[in-house]
Amino acid sequence: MKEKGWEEIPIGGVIDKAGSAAEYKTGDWRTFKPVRDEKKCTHCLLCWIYCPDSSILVKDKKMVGFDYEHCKGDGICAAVCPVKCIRMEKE
Amino acid sequence: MANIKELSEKIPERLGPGHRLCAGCGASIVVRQVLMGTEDPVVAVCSTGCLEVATTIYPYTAWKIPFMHNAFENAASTMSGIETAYRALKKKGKIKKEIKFVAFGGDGGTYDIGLQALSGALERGHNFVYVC
Amino acid sequence: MIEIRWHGRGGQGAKTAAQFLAEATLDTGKYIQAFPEYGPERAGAPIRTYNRINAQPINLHCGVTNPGYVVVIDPTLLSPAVVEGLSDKGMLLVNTSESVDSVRQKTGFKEGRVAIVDATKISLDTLGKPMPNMPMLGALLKIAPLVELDALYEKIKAKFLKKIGEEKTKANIAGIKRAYEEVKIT
Amino acid sequence: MSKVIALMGDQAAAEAMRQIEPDVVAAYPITPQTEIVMTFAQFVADGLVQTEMIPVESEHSAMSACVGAAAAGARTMTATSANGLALMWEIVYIAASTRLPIVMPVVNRALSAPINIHCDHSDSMGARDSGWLQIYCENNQEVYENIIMAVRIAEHKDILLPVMVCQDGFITSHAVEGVKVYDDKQVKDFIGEYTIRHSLLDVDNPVTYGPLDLQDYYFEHKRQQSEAIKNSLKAIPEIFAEFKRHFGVEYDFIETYKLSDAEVAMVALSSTAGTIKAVVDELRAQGKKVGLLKPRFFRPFPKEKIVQALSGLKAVAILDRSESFSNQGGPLFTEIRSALLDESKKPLTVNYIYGLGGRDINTEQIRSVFTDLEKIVKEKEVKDLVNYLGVR
Repeated sequence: MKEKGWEEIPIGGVIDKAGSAAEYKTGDWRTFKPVRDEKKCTHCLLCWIYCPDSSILVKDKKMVGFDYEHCKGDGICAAVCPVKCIRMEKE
Repeated sequence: MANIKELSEKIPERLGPGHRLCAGCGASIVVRQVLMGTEDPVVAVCSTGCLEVATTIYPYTAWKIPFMHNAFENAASTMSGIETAYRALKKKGKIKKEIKFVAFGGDGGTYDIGLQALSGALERGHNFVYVC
Repeated sequence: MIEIRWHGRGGQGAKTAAQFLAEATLDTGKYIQAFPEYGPERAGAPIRTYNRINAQPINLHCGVTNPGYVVVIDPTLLSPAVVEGLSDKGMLLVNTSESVDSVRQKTGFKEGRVAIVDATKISLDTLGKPMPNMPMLGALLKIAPLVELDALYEKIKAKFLKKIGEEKTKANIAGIKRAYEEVKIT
Repeated sequence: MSKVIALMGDQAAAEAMRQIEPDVVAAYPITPQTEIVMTFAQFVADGLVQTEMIPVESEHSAMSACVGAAAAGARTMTATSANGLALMWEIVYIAASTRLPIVMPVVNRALSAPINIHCDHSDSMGARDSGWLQIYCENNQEVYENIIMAVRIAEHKDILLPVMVCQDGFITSHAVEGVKVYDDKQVKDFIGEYTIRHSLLDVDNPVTYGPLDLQDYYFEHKRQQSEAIKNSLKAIPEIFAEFKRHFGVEYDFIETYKLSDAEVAMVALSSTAGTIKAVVDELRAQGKKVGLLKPRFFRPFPKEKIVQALSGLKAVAILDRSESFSNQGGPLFTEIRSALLDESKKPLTVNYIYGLGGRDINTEQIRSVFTDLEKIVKEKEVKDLVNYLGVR
């Protein structure tokens, strides 16, 4: 992103775009990435509630995948999965 | 009380991705889960620390709710001001919504350098949740 | 410009008297100041408070060093220090049961005019307690007719009625009136 | 209808606050500011204002709560003195940098140590680089009027900076003077409603306040602050003009007194300016061409007005009621001297540090400064740049 000049940004250090950090991709911090065996998944959503990077994608109460643009590969999802349907693969 | 599946529908994501906490950091897990505690809109305050600096590196913020960081030792007094402003403006009819308030402090910001501000806020009986 | 210095003890109401004087004279269209000399002193300690009254706006914001009037609310404070800066053209007003000679002797104020009144006795008679400040204000208005007594009474009623009730307000006014009548001027 | 009532400087401040009726006041009492908080708290208790008051446990929390309340969109005020301002320090900067229009009466008092409760300007002068605007008041009338004006100044869209309204501890704060108080409605009409661009309570448009601002943006935010200070020099006269339309009273960044044909002059802030006026009158009656310059604002620093007022004079004594320990004189002196540097018709300038810890400055001392100025004019030379007036 091109850095803006002082006349172009809100005053007082206010950030007026909520959740704008999503534009910053932390996905490239990863050395291991989570991969899910869909068949085994029970959609308990423990992975979702424990993910520190809000990178578990949920639709209609179902786990539908990973946000690889932001997932840092910490492996928490794999660790908390009660049915071990998530494994960490080398990038 | 909702179960996890219900929460995933009822509660909007309040701390989004793209923050720069360490991979696997517990702070953002705690914040996400605490903020799932109400369906009402929430305003959050945070004392200086990892959580604050990693979630709000200008020009980005991971917070999807109104958020303020003031200084290290004053999350409780900052929130006292916000919560009081809310009561004042509600009394005048300028704000109609029911809003909840949560302050996050680290150990230092809470029971070390921030103990006095927290003690004062508790003694005055402001209506907010303080998480350490 | 009239400059007045009040000497009293903390808790005796010197500051209140000076404020009443200022407020009552303000209503006559005059420009006024009333300011105490603050220290860490508490009840019983000697304190000074000041008035400036003028027909023109008062720009001065320094202490009063050459008062035209000195009012001593507590007789035990009498010493040469109370007449410091008071010229022979000025007047010394003292709450005392003693004589003018005794006042002159204790203060060394030989030439100027001295007025005396037993304000402690008056306050004991009227209020039932030694609060000589308001009687001293009455006595001062006799020697320095800055404002009509009735105007002062109105001020006092406005301030006191709610705070201390009708009876005590009337007692204060009676004390002022008596001191106004009883003050002896040389 | 306005009316003249007897008020102490602190009460005049509280009276202005009553009429402004801020949404939130968070304050901690400290001598000699106490009567402001005390009087205003009574107004709250008596139901005369709808203000929500936060009786904080320290000044640090007072300013912290003000920052929170202001960011939440509340019109916010506090008040302090000396050590209280010092304890706020960290958050004083944050309030200005976050661009929150908080108005804070400051009752000037010496900073410890040794501890002293009386007037000097060390407290607010120390905060001169904090990004706050600073107004200095000569008397209780100015205290009252400046606080009312400060609300509009702070909230002006081109400024959005907090404002300190300073008065001299005890000298005016505890002195009763007649103050012309305007009608409540008149004041309310003048200050108007407050709306904030980004409110923390606007949950539908969430914003983040107080982010981590690194090498890539911090400087830009500071540049914005400098611009706001520059803007204030243009925007404040609009408010002066509006104040005059509303109340018939004329204000400016500076006040000059018998200066137009003067040969020498003194420069002083706050109540001392009044005492100097009395001496100027006295010396004028003796045919001496003396005058006074009273800066009303120290931030923004009204450079052009000051230079215009002083250039052409032969010698000027600038009085500082605070030390900056620079060996170059107090803050008022160094800034005015620097402002005059490029002027071709600049006067000789000399500094007097005076009145520290409430030491009375009387007419005799002021006369002595005018005598010194005569000598400087005669000898065309300033022997001692920095002088201490009234010290043993």
